[in-house]
Amino acid sequence: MSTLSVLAIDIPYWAQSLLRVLGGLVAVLLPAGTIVYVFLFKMMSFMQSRLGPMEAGPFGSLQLFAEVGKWLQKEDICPERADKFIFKLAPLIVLASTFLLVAVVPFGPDAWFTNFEAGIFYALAVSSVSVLGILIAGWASANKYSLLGGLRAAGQLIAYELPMVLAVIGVVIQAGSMNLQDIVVAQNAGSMFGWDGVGNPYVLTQFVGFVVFMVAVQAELTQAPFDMPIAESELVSGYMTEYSGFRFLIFFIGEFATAGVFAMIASILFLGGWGVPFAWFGWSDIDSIDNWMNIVGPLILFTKMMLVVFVIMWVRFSYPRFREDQLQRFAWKVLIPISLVNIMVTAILKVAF
Amino acid sequence: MPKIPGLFKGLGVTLGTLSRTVTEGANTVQYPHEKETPPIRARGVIALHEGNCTSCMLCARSCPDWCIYIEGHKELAPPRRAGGKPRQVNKLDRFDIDYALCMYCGICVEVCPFDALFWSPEYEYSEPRIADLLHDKAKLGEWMQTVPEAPELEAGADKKGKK
Amino acid sequence: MRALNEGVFPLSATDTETPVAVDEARNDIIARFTTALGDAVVDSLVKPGDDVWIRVRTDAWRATGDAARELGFVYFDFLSAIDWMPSPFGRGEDDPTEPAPERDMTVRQGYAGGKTRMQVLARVVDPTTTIGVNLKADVANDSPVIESWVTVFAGANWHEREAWEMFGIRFAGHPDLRNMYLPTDFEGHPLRKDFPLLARIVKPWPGIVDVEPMPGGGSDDEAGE
Amino acid sequence: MTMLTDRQQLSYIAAQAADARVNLELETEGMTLNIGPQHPATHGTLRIIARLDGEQVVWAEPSCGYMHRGYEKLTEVRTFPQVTALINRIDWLGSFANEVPFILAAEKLMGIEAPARAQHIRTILFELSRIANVSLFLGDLGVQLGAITPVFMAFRDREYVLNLIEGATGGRFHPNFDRIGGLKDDLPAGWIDETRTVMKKLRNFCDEIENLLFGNEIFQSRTRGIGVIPRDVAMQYGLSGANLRASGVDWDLRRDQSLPMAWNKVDWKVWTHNDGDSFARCWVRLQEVRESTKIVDQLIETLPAGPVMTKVPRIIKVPEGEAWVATENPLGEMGYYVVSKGDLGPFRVKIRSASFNNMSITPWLLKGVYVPDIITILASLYFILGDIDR
Repeated sequence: MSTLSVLAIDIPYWAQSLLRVLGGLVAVLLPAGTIVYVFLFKMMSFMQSRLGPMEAGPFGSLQLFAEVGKWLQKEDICPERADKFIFKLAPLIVLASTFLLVAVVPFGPDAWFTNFEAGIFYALAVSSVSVLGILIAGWASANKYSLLGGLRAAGQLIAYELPMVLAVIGVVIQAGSMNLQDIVVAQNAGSMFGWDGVGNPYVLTQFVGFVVFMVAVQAELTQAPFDMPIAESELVSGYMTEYSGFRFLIFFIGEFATAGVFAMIASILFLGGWGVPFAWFGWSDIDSIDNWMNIVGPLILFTKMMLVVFVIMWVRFSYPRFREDQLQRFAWKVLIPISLVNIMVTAILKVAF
Repeated sequence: MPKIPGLFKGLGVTLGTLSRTVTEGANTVQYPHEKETPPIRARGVIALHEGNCTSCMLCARSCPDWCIYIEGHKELAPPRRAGGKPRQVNKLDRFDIDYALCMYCGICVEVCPFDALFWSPEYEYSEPRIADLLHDKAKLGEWMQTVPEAPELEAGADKKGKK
Repeated sequence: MRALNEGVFPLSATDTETPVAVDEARNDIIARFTTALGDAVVDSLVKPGDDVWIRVRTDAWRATGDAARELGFVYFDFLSAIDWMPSPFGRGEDDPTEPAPERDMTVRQGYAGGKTRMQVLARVVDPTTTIGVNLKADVANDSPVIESWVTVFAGANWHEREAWEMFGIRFAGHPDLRNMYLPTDFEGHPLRKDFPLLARIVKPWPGIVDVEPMPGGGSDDEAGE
Repeated sequence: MTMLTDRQQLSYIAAQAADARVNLELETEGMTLNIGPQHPATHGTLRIIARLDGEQVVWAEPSCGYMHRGYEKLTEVRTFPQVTALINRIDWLGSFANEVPFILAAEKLMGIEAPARAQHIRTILFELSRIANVSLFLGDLGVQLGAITPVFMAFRDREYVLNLIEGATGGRFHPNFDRIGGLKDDLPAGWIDETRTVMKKLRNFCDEIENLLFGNEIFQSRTRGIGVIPRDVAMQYGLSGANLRASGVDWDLRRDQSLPMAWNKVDWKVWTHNDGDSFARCWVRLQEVRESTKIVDQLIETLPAGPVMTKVPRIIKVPEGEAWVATENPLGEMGYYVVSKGDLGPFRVKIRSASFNNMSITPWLLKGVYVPDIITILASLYFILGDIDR
């Protein structure tokens, strides 16, 4: 099965690959653009009693294109003492991690790029690649602020990798699979302690895991209150300080695209992914689902993603930031013990029921 | 370990502002499309009533920034009453204010003994080049039309106390 | 010295609303300083209900600081200097085409007198009574040196650096006497009166009356009717 | 050395140890981080040179002068009315408050006093500029600590106050409304009603900031215990305003000084805090805004009728003498030591600005803190660069 088999047409492999690449671009850029417009431009403005961009297009809806155009024309500055090759490579690594991440996200019963058995394992592994990009961006910039930012990012992202993985383990135990598609099906077709009215979205049964996962996502995305690597009032954008023009744009897209993809993964793991429990229409497993779910599924997933991103951004616009050592303490002394206890409880309950 | 209420209150404040902005509108003024009227007393720009100026140099002398340039010469004007002697008046040749230097303190307006200088709330007179901010008496005279009447005073004010 | 944590200050604003002819509290301050410093107190002045000035000998400046602390004046307000020489440039409003006008260049010191052109001025406050005292000391004309207060009031550090760069008064014992504001290689001491204010020299004053006389007319340059 | 407190000695030893550790064991050098002159945390052009061991500050020293405008020199060539226009610009956020002590000093030398109505309006405008100034601080505090929303709320509500100031004086930022012997003009009609509604909005703003920022546990963990200034050190460095009151010193020049102003005619409270840390400083400022709104509310109700200007000669010559007047400005104690020689202009004006003293403590205070704490401490000390550099 592939993305296209739903349309029941045979197309050559190269065309399939091309379509997959295009699909990947859409799956990354569309959420990123929507998030930037809806949350960064508009929601943030409304939370601050202002209107946000209003001039480009109706209600500033074309502002994003204006921004992209602006960034593209800007000079691509490379500091003289920077390690030029690595410096230029870093944003691409960050963006690549986002594209690799979206590859395992299922958008519908058959709408996926690849159906990977160890999907969540792969996703968590690939998401860490962006750390590498951030670290080398900070190091290669030949700027003390960037260096501090890069090092903070490395420390922070590694510290939050662990609670994230541990939070996911609870879901994996409950679903009995690491395949994201299976996790979606398990949630929608499952039942909670014998009651199957809304299926079994793990946000209810794995609430602790969900909270830990969201906190870890917030940190992984370096959004406030965990934005010390960027910390515009201390480190003047941290590892991004020296970037300009389209390289900065790539970081910018990467930031919000990753937010979108992580929100998708969060909604897949905890909110039932592309399915709506009460609209499961009597399907019992993945093979019996009607084809039109492949069109509606992505929309449902998109809606859930927007909900999750709303929470992420809401927190971002409301909270001040932690200090680096407080963040580490929070990760190691609070989040990790909590998620370990969560795993134990989940395992015991799994065996018991 | 953070207590929950403080964190949630903060979220409540931002969400409250969000809903207020959506329902009641934002506080922003979309400037080129809609304009705020400045208060009557706003010190926007200095307007010159040329007829009143006697080029006595008081304003140029009291300007802290030395941004007023006045040149003039003396002239004979026709007598006020028929059969009277021709009057000697100071005729203004040049009255420039360099708004690039001006710090809008209003001392010149205050010291003018002949009511030749006024404050106007007009504010849209930016120039692309800083040298263009040196405005001559023709331009300063145009702003006379925008000078408002002095506002009514608050209750209890003593008009005599005003200089 | 009264303990600070006694809290509310006894002197409320209403107590001193009417200036009294004799200010007991401030006269007492002078007496206390004289007791502590002996003949180092050269001169003093009290404006009843307002303020008090004490001038001390230059070599007793540091001792004055210590005495002030002992006497309860623990709040350091500021430290600066005054150059009493009248400015040879006036207000820079002279006609450059005319010869420079004659100016009275006699040096007259202010309250509590003085002998030299420059004086150091500091103000310390007793937080329990909120009464402050202005302390002055002469510094020699040719090589202005005075003891530093850094070991008395840590906050004097920046003030002395400022006084050093602005007046060229050297503070003996200051750990780090370098320029506060100006570049390291700046020459001159800007707040000395003989340092010209360039902005007033490069541009002639526009207030010089230059109304041309009427051809063949009178020579009066009075403006107006 | 008498000036060294225990804490200072400890941090000195720690600094030495840090240096030794850096240089010998790890064989790496400490890093010198140059914060500013263009940096979002420095409110302008302050530069802080910090020597770091990792993220810990071993030694830090502010370097001022990037905006030094030489006001003390400029005042010597200006007349008294011209100086008033100039000193507006020292602390540009609370500019009306800058004029008042200078005018009071000149009035003291001339032996005149403004009429009661002028004193009232002066006090109202003084408190309004305090509100405008400190409300921006409350918003900016959020930005320094990473919360972006409060600053927009601060700008939103400060706008109302600035509109009030502009409506009365004509200038939003630089009113130049104070004259020797009174005020330039009386209040325009309708101003008092507007003030009443604005003060309500400002109190609401204070509640919002308290919920959004001060109640936030992250904010508290960032500010509590950071940059503690003990009472005696605060006195030695001549700290003033909220910085001094946050160290437990109950001192407010508005209350403890007899000036021809209207503060002692109304009922308000001086807030102090015993902790002396960054949180205490911010908290005291928040309470001060509330008190200021109360002062304004009471004063507009009791505004006496009468003239706003006493009789002064048209050309003001101030008699010979020296006068020192300080007021409790938004940033702290701002004083002018005015020396007059009976001329049109002052002979010498020593401007004692609050931020200069408040910042002089930073080399002592910044030792041993982390880089993010530099920002917290600078934000909580609250300086305006024009007030340091003058």
